[in-house]
Amino acid sequence: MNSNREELRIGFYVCHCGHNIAATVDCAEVARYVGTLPHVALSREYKYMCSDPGQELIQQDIREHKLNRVVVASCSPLLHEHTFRGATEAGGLNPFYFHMVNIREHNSWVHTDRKEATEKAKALAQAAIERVAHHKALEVKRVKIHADVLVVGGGIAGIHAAMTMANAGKKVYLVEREPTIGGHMAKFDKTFPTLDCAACILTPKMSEVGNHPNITLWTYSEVTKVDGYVGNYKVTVKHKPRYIVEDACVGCMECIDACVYKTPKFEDEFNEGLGKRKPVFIPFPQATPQVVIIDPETCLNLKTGKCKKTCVEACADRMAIDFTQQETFDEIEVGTMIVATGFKTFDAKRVPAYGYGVYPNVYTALEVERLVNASGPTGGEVITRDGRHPKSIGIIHCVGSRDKKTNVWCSRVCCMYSMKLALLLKEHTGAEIYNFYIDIRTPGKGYEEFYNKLLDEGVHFIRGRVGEVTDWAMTPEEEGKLTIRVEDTLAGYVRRIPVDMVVLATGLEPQQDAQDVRRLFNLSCGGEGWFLERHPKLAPVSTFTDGIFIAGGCQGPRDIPDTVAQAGAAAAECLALIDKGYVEQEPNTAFVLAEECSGCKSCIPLCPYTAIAFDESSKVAVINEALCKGCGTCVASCPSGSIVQNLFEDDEVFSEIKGVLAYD
Amino acid sequence: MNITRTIKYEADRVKGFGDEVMKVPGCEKLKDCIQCGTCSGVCPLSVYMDYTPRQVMELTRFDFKKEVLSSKTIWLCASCYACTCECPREIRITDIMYELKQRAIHEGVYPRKFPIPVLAQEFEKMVTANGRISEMPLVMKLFMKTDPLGAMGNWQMGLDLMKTGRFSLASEKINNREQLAKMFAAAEEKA
Amino acid sequence: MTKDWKPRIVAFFCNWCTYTAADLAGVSRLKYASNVRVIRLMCSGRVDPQFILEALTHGADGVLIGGCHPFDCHYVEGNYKMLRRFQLLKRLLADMGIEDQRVRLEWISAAEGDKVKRVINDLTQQIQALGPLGFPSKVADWDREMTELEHHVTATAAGVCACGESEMAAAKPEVAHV
Amino acid sequence: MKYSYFPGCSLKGLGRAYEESLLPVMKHLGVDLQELDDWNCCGATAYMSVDEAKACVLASRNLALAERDGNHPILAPCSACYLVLNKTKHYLHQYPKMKATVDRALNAVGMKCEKDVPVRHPLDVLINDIGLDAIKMKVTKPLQGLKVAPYYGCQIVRPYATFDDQANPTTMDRLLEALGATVIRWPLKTKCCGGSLTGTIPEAGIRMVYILLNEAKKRGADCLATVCPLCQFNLDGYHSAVRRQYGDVLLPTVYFSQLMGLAFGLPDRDLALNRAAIPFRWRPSSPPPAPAKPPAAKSVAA
Repeated sequence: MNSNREELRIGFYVCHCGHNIAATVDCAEVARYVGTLPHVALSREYKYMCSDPGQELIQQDIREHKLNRVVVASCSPLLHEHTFRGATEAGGLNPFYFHMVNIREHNSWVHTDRKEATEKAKALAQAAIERVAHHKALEVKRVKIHADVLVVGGGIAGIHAAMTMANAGKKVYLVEREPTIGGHMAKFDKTFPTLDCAACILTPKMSEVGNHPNITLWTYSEVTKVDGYVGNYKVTVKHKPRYIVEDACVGCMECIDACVYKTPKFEDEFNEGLGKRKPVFIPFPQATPQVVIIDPETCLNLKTGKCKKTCVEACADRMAIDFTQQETFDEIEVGTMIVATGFKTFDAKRVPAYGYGVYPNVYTALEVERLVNASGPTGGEVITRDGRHPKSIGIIHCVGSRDKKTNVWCSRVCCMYSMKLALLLKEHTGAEIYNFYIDIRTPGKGYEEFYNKLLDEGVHFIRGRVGEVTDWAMTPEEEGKLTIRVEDTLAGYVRRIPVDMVVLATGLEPQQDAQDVRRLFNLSCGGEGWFLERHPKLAPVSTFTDGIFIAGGCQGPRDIPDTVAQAGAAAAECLALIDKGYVEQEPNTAFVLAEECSGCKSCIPLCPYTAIAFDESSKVAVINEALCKGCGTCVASCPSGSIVQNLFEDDEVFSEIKGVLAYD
Repeated sequence: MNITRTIKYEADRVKGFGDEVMKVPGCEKLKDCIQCGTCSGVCPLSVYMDYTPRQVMELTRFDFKKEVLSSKTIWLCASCYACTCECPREIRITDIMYELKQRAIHEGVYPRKFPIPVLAQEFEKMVTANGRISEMPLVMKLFMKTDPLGAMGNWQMGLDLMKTGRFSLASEKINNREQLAKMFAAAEEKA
Repeated sequence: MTKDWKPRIVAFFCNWCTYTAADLAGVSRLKYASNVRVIRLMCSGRVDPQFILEALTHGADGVLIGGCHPFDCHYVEGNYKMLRRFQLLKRLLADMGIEDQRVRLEWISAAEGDKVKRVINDLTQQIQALGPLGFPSKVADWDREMTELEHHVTATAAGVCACGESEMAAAKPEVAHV
Repeated sequence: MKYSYFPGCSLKGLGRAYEESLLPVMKHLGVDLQELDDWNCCGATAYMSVDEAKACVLASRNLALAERDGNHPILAPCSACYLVLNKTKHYLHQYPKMKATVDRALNAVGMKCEKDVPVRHPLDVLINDIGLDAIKMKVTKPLQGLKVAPYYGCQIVRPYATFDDQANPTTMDRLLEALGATVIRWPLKTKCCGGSLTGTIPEAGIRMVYILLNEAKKRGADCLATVCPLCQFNLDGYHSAVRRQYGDVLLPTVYFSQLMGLAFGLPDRDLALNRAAIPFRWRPSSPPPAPAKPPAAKSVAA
């Protein structure tokens, strides 16, 4: 701290960022002005400060010009503060003698008037010059990282991330709220554009997860509480009662056969309600874990207490059925987490013009996935709800996408899955297939080729967003059919096309409880509810909470290849942290000036991390640095001004305020 | 064989026309059109239109003033608002049609003896003068101006109306016509 | 008020939500008024009422505080603590004769770049309409009044009427008789 | 509750049966309707086509009159009036320039339009203010066995109404069920009747009338119930034109208010049933009423 007493020698650098800043801000003028301010030993402009030569310049100047403070005016500190602190340190100074001014995101990119932007840049620079004078040398604190990882969500993203890390030798907890992992992908019949059987590529991975020695798989479970911080999270997981002792059940399914309901009677969620199941069931044959579940809403014994319990008889001495099961909780410690909670599909009833829920032969795409699936409710036979074999089928794209009344975004996967379903339906039925689209989007490897193949196969494409689906017939050929009214925009005519079956390509939406999940993990959300990445380009799987990463459909609509790539990236981010072993923490913690503290205790209840304690012997407040996360709330509310926050000391902020206002 | 040139040169556009329309209250969102055709798909009258509503949107946006203002489409619009309600871009297509109708009347480019603009104008005249509409006299006037013989074809309806006590040639008027006239005059000042 | 007067506004943005939103506004190339100077803090909970007063006394015409939405605070509830403090501060400001609209607290999440633009433009417009706060000159006025008051009190007590200041005494007899 | 009743030109002319049946029914329910003094034409769609600003001035005079006469909600039974008055309110709210023009016009005659008078449709008032329970209590002759296709037409649900669903309105369905009628479900209940096209471009207009009548009939309706004088006129008055083009599709079209009157046991003469070209007769426990005879000129029932 001795340099405080030395004469201040501040080095100032204004970055052009190519044209990004220089086009709007007169950098030469800013450098000139700052050069006239007191204590500024040197003021320069440079094309790219973040480049190697730019950083080298800082280091060289520190050495040659004996600088003891550095200010760079360039982009957002969230982007390059780290870079320039590094350069400052490499030049031989404590990195916290550096301060950064944001004249790109907050200035050149948001203003057009060159004069105004230049004036603003000068004011911001002056504030930094005044602020940096008060900076102190600080030490970076290192925090150890717990090597275990939590993955939330057992869809393809969670499965892939968990496997990647488990294979690298890390202990992984995989928490899934449904009775089985597999997510949406487990419901698909084939995948585009290769037409791999979805089950064939997914289920081996599922059972690997189930058997992996490094993975603790908790299905039918939910995260209810998250405490701690990067490297040291404490997580509470709730296990919902499935009324089956998981370890005892061998998946023989004899209980299902023995159930007092002789035939399946209840809506089968896995098959989108197209099939039936019993109160005791397994979602689908390859479910992982291979364990049945009892649905308390429909089980006679759980509902009424009056049942012959033939299932228990059938289970016999395995004794896997336990009607007394209650919720249980586990508390685990992990260092990092991946949130991969997925998406939900759009509720087609919200577009009443398409008749979903009114006309039985209107289907959602996910329903059709089950309908064409060999293990689906009809064994793969495409037969409509009213028992017909369709001769003509209309597939309507963009249902609940690109529509200001529902969702404005493009759901990205619907064009491709619609074409996949078109092909599968054609194979299964030989029907005439019409795709109604606004734009066909095929931005992926082999996707456009897939579109070409569809055209070759004679699948029809009509460019036009469907006006309505109706059962009202205008002509004899429309009698008894569903008629699609649409403008064929390429021909310029309105057409009425009668079909036997309508498939709605519903879009993707954030999960219903995305907001709750977001709060649980302290993530940010865009306005539409997708989880927000730290940077759309450069930190696409990171979040604003260190040590928590996101992957897959919870972040926005994406297809399987992208989801898997992202899951791999998130796993790599976790592994990088774990293998480094520690994280460096911003030294922005607060401390109490014992000699000034009056012992009023008003700060103590304010701290959300209970980092402040009252020392009875000295009658002053004491802050536990390890628990403090540097929000500064206690500092702002201390009546005697005896709490100080590193990096945000009162003097530093006051001088910044004066600085921005000193310049006219 | 009679052929016509269909290519459009830049000189065929009346530059600024689209922008002007998009400045009118209710018509701003035309910019956002993605040409999906929902408007045409739901329009009950698109059956008879020379340009579909979607095409009218595009032609307007690109300044093809002559084509739009002389189209039948704008006059076939029955203001049922189905397009406005269904448009995924929240474009108020019905309002844009109104604006185009106003411009067509203003410039006198609608088809001759075409009954709808005549009706609109006669309607406006009658309301401006009387404050109210007298339905039968309005209809009579319309037929006289557009299709004197057609009126004869509707003798059956006329008879029905007489028999059910709905045929009245009396002129409906508000009392304070002077007030209304003052209001219109004030509205036109500086407007 | 000069014709080309432009308001000066100091903003305190929390690092996690509002500062990031302002970055997003930049990345999205949204355009807004250049009158706001942003100071980054880790949390809106760090905003000491003194910061606001300090800004106003040093020539700011308005102050904007941006924090995460309720329940979204990176530090659990720093924003809520700021809100409580803010309510108290507003009463104080009202007593000082500072218009309500000059100091504003807004919740802006990291995704709401457009809200940054909207709020800044809106606040700038509002303050432009209000005119300069002129706090430094207000303080000078108060100081002068106080000095004069003191002077008169002393003078009256001494039974002497300071000549040359009779003008003032005449203008403000109620002061003279305190 | 008191309402400013805004009949509009049609209810005094071709659609007078609507007024003639609505007023006694509302009176029977104890609703206080006071006709807006010296109201003027709402402007309707035709005026909008000529001059939008003046159309707004025209409509706003009515809003100002209602404001002056006690600021009671306006009851606008005609769909076009309902739409235009509401649309004008939206525009005045949304477009300051339009508001300035209107204010200038109102100022010139010492009137104001500031209080945001609600503009309501009788269906809205019946369902939300009076309530189906109160209506059911008044039913003395339930319309048992009468199959009605509720026809809302376009402009009351689109685009400004908030009292019912745009795509699938149900207020009239519920009302008719409360009267004891059987409601026909059909997909055309909000489709356009052709509006003024029946007169101006018969080819287009008549087709739309035919589609509606034909579909309702195919689905077994005894009659169509409407809420709009123009819809009623189109569906009832153009039978002979429909017959010429498409063949006979005889189906009476009545106002919902007439059905209410029947169910309430009000005398026929109060319900203006004789104002329709296609006569509608309904006697409880009689076989479903069919139009007595084709509406040939000779046989129109008075």
